[in-house]
Amino acid sequence: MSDLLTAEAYAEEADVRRFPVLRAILAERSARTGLILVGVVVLAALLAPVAAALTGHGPDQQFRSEALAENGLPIGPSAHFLLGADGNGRDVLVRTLYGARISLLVGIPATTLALVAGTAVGLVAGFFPGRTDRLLSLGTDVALSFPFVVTALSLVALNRGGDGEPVVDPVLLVVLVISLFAWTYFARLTRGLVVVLRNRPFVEAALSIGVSRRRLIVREILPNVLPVVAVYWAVQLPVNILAEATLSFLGVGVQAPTASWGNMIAEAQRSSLYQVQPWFLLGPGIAMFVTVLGFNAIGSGIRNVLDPQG
Amino acid sequence: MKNSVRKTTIMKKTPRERRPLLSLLAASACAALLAACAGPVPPDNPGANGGTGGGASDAAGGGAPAAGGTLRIASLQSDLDALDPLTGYSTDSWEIIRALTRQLVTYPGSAKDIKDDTTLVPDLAKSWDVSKDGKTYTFHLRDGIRYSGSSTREIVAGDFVYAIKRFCDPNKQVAAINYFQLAFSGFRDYCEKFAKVPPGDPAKSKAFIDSHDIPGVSAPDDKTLVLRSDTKNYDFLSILSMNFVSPLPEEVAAKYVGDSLEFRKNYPSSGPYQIASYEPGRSLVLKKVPGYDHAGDPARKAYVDEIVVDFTTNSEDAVVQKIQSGDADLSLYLDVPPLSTIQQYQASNSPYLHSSDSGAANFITINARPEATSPGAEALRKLKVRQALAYAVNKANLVQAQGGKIAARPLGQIITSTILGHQDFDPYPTPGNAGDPEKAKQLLAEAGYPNGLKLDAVYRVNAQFETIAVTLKADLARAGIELNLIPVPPAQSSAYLQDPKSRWDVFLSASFAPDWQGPSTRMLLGGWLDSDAAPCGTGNVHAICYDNPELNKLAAKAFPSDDPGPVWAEADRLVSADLPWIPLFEKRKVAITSDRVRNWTWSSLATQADITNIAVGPAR
Amino acid sequence: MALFSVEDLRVTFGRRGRTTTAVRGVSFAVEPGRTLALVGESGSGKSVSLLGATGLLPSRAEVRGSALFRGADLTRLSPARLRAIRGRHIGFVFQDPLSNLHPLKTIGAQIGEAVTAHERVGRAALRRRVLDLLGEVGIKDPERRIDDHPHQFSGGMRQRAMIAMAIALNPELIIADEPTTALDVTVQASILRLLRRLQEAHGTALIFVSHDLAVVSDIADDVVVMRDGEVVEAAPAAELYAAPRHAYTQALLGAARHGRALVRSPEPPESEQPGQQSERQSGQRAESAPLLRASALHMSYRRPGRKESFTALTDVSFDLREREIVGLVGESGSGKSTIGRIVAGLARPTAGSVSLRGEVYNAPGDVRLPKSLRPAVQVVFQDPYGSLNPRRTVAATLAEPFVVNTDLPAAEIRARVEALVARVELPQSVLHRLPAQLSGGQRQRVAIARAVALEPSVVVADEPVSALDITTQTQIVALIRRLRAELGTSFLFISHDLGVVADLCERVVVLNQGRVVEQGPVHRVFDDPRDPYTRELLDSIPGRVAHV
Amino acid sequence: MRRHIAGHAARALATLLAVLVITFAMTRVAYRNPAAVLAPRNATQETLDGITRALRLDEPWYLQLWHYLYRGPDIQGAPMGLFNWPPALGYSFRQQRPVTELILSKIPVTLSLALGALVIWMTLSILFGVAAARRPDSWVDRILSALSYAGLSVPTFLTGILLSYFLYFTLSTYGIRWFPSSGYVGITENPFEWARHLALPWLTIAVAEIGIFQRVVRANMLDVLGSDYIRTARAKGVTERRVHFGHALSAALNPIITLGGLELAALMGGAIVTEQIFGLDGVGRLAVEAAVGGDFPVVIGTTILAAAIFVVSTFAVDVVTRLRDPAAR
Repeated sequence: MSDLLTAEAYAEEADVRRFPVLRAILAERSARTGLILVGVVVLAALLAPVAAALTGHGPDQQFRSEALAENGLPIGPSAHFLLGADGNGRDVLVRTLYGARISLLVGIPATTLALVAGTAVGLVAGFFPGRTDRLLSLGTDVALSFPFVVTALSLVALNRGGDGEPVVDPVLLVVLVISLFAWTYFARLTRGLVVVLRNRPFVEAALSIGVSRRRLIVREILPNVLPVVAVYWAVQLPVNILAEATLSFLGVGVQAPTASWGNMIAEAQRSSLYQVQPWFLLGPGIAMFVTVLGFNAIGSGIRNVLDPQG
Repeated sequence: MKNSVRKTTIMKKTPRERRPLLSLLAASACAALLAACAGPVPPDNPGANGGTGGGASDAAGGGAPAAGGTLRIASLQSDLDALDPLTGYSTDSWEIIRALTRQLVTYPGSAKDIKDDTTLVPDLAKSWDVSKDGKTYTFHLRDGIRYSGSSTREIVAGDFVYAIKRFCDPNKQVAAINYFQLAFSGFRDYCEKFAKVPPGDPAKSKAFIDSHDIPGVSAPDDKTLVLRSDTKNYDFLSILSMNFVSPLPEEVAAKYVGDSLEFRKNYPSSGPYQIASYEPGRSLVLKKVPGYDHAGDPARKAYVDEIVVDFTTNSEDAVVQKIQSGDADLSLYLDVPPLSTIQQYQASNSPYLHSSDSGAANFITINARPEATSPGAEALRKLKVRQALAYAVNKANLVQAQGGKIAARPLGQIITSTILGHQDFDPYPTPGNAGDPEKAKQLLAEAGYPNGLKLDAVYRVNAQFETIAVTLKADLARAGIELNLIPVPPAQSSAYLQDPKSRWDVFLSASFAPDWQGPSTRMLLGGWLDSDAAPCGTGNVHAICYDNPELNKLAAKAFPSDDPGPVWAEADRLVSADLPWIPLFEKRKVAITSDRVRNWTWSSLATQADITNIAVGPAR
Repeated sequence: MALFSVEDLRVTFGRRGRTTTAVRGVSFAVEPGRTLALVGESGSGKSVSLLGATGLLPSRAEVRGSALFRGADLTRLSPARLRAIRGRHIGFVFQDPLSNLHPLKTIGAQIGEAVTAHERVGRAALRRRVLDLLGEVGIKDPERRIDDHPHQFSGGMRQRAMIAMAIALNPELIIADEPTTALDVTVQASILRLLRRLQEAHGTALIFVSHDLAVVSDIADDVVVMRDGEVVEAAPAAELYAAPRHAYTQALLGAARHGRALVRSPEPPESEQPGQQSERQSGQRAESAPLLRASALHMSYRRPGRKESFTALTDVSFDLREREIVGLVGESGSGKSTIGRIVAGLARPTAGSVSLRGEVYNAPGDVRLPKSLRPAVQVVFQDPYGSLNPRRTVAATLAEPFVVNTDLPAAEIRARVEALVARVELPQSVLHRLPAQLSGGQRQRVAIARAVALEPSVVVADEPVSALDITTQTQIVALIRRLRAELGTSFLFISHDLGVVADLCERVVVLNQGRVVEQGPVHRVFDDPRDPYTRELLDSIPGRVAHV
Repeated sequence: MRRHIAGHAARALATLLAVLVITFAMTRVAYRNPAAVLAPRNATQETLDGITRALRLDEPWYLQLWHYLYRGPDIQGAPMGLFNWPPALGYSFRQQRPVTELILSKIPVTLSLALGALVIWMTLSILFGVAAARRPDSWVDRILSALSYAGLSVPTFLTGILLSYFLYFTLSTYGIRWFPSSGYVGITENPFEWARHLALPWLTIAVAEIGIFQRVVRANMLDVLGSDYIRTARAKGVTERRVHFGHALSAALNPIITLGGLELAALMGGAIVTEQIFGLDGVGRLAVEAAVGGDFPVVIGTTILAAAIFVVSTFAVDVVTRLRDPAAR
């Protein structure tokens, strides 16, 4: 029964639904802010090679004579090195830009993979109560119970073939490790939604006109799950970007000399060089902050649009 | 963690000598002197050296430093890698073990330079006799020296016998065992039998020790220890200066498994300090033994009352922050202080920045074991490829990455500057030590690799070695050598290298520190590289596999010699050109301390601060 | 002087720069001890006016105009002074007592808080007062129920608890906002009686908000009719019911009367209309073999954590003949919907069976409805929003039956979908809309269109008009009637609204607590109820005695 | 309720068992040649073989698992399996200590860290969240929301580095020694020092968690504040403070408790970065050092511990939220 608050006061919310969601999202303040921030980051990632070409500084290229003082200390920001250099005479700006690529390259596929796997598991678990649900939910619980970092460390150790060489590319491994943990949240979310949707009248209506279960899941339930899951994708993405950085910070993520914000910050800290060249820490630190902030803002913006109370 | 693997020579050097020629003379003189002066050597007072060491020792001020106070050490690692004198084989564990154990003979420390600390002084042995053939040493122990901690009985000669018999307990294992296989008659035979005892059960080990003897090691009475070798060795006493030969009370030591926490907490100390409390991951507190017999210990002044090792500083940054803010006085496990810190100390001309030649070096080892069949390993069997590698490395860059002149100097040979037999030369020099990519490319082409070479390069993950790895990767790329970097956690690196199934062509994080200064050439040329002493892959943590009959012959000639210097110099020329590894740079030891530190003293054994001779005072 | 008078009240809602006006200049007044009824369909602004006047709207609502309570303008009072008036001088009773009670607090605590919000009272004294209040509003055994939580109360008891809260401090005015809408008719009648009794006992003024003119007819002294945020007519009750002036009021009244009047108008059984005649014939044909037969249906659930199982249906049997509309009536929990689900094949009975044209298609142990029967029995649900997939367009929803059950080419399906839309009297433009973009009535038309797409023999309509405004209800009922005539479909029409059933159905089945208490032709059952429960149901219909 | 608890407990046990088997299998594959990793440097082949035998690495995996569960490695003849009494998690060859003892010695640190941080972040989140929900879109809300984004977007390691640099190092160079840079003092030894040593770590964790929780509190509060029973409370004339803290918060608390329980469990399983940066000798540091150092009995032990804490806290959260909800009781 709609009481006055939903029926009348929120009449205008229904208007929102009449517009394409995208336009509503664009109109939302924090989503707009987030989109701008993320746009900047994506652009930076795309233009990293351009920056490298313009400055003539490759991401892993060392300029020991130009960028390091006699005693090996890196120079601060200058006309040629806009954010100064790191302890190996590499351009912090160029490396920060390339770091954006790693963050996106890890964060986006990892989250997407988690979304696909988690949604699939959640759909099946939610739709088939009983043994299937119990088994899949147990699997989700098991995955959730593993401590992330310790397991990640073990998995990195696991990633050695008989000859000690990595079986899969370390970046791919980080993607897999992160999605191995992130899928559980999607699975739980989807399962919860499906359990509710399964008993909604429109599902029964579809059943009564003879829709098959597969068609029901794909055509009736999935379209209702996807928008929520997509919002959660935006919420989970910054978490996963931070997870990559944390793994790299702990030395098990992206390997040197490839630049990742996490391992740049780790390097700045281990070498204490941030005390003489703060931009070595601030460059990747601020970049990461902006990226995560941007995605968080988008996530909550979308949420605001779809769920006005939240 | 650093391994400073050490090796052997006997003898002492007079403090002033630096040039190779002089040192050779001195060495031989000392050898003669030693045999002659079988009586007690008058203890050298390290405190008296204060003031001679440049800026660093200004901190000592005038006169004898005040006793008392607490010396606080910030450790980069969360625990000691070893505390059992038998298993401790890193410079950092040696630094702590020095405060807890005593040996037959030792070095008293030096205020000026690590390489000056070469004078052997009597420690628990008040004197010794050497037989005419130089093969038998009879030590006379001091009277009335007691253990502290879990035992307080007097130290007797049998405790040394027991300690040596533990050497090849399969549960413990002395990494430096190669030294002793040459040093004691019948030792190798004893060890072969001991290896058959199953590990994990202390009772079985004890039963074996109780029922077997080593012919070359005996204690005719409580005050006399007789050690006999099959051959004469000029560095026999130096070998005994290492903490491996420290007395242990069997009734205590046999109760505990290996270097376990229980053992560490019930440590029978023979040194000036005993363990007051020990919590891995938090702290280790050493307290001075009440009423310590200073007269009976010429080498350790033991000024401070308490030494606290803080295990809660997990990063280089945290360690130096603690020292700079005065919450700690010294560092442990910090191989090189961060560049920025060195620079800050230099800029303020701080008297608390200490640096010294150390004879330690970094190099690239090569996987030359027969099992290695990767294309890279095959290529490296060719001398021209190794030469290309030697030409391709930019040593100047590496030295800069270490912190410049104060921290390192380029190195092109096996023997470093503080070691007997050193004659400065570089078989593959490049302009400004900056490498010669063109020459490297040309050599590669001549060796059949005109399109360059790809090598699997293992490195240990820490700040220093990661810098070396990425710098080498960048520099070698110019010569067409592509390094595929494989990071390995420090704790697993030696296991990784020693596993025959592991894939690696080169190891970028190889390093050593001399086991003692001066006549310690045995470690490298007579040890790691001598296939008679250390067959392929054994005797060192780097899995070095090198076989050169000419070197073996020279080593065999040097060991019993009274003048081994020229022999070693010849061996160095021979081997350095053959590149069993690629030398990179010789490290200078750089230490920063708080402004409470007085009477700065280097220990040549620990290749860093001598905590048994440093004092503390009020902050300045 | 009026106790409470609202003058030219305007309420606008603003959110992120867009505003909607919900109330545009409303005025009304209530005298002490009198009852004012505020009537209008949902969205007419009646509740918003009252909440706006008493400062209970969310902060993004902007209220202009004045609301004088005993001379003080509530719209201008400070929050603290307003708070002192609410609860003490004005009591509130809201529509859905479950959502209006805090789920985690006991009933006693919530009633007690109405007192402690304004007075300092000792624990024991407070408990005493709460017990008295519970007794006054007719809660049996208050000692035992005082520490219960809302979920342990029935709907009627919850509403009584709400009323206890409202009268705790004996206020001069009670605002009752649709206080009976969510309740069954019998409960509704008892709550109305309670309100009237309390009002007389305490001399309280009452503002009663409702969408149903019939409900307020028993209670109101004055009536204000609202539509789209404006007052369309205000008059004393007797005057308004006798001679409604405004066309909208007439329509409302007509709709209300439409349902109820038919029950009472004695319809000569022999004067058959053409449609009924054919029904009758088919009915006669079906005497031997009805189209659909439910035999001895029994349904029980095992509830988690309880030992005894819950019995929803006991021995329910009825027939449905060709082209017949059978009403299934009863209060909530009587098992109506369970029967609907069993007939539609969405649930299995524990015992008994359902057969179509003599063929049993739903009995214990059947896993799924046989494919051949699926198009034959279709279902329309109560909630027109929930029964349509919110992410699919009308066209996609309506095409689904054809896609799933036929091999028709796409063009043919499109044509049929367009024909369907026309059949349920919707413009073709709805085809590309999403359910959210349709009105409630339109949505229900789409749901009905989907149900009849494959021209089924039987459609189960489960409360298809309960969620709709009274005018829309009438249209949908007409649509069902027309579809039956055009397609010859039989309907099982489930409703709690006896008026609608009387209006639409030929026969009726009355359910009480899972049992059939009475069944037969509508006029027979409603005019001459034989079961006491049926009588009670009929007596509870509001407005029967009074004006309607 | 009882049935529900029994079902939940069974599921928790099954989860733990699965975690154990997977972890065991994983470490068997991950730590190649564990004997070499655990052996002293330069150990001979005989020693390696001896360790291999002692660890039963030469047996099939199911026998290894059985031994792990039933006896553990026999050290001095004492069984140390999970199925013994008292249950034990095996023996760390690297540290030469029983794993259970190792873990138990670290738990007070991690517990202090996690619980202290929990109190701080919950208190602040609730205050901030209620303040923000009280007037949505006001300047208070906007500032708090900006702060929450900031907390959410800075990784803990960066927070830790910056806090340590500014609040420890910079302050101490001015002679202000409010915060120590690292270490842990037991609460029983000196409660003040305990809090002083944990202040920066607590803050580090709290910054990130407040970023999450402030928003959760706000969203749930807004949700509840829009509900009918809040309007009822206001209609009764209840004060706003009581409406917010008495009515709305109590109703909004369950999702917060649920999320809080999960976060706490995650922290208990190892606030790894924070422990690492501030040199706290807790379970997280133990686990990381074991994983990096190849000390697989400790890896298995800490993983099982983390899983157990997770399972138990999920269980506890479930019970608490059900007890709070009379309809579910």
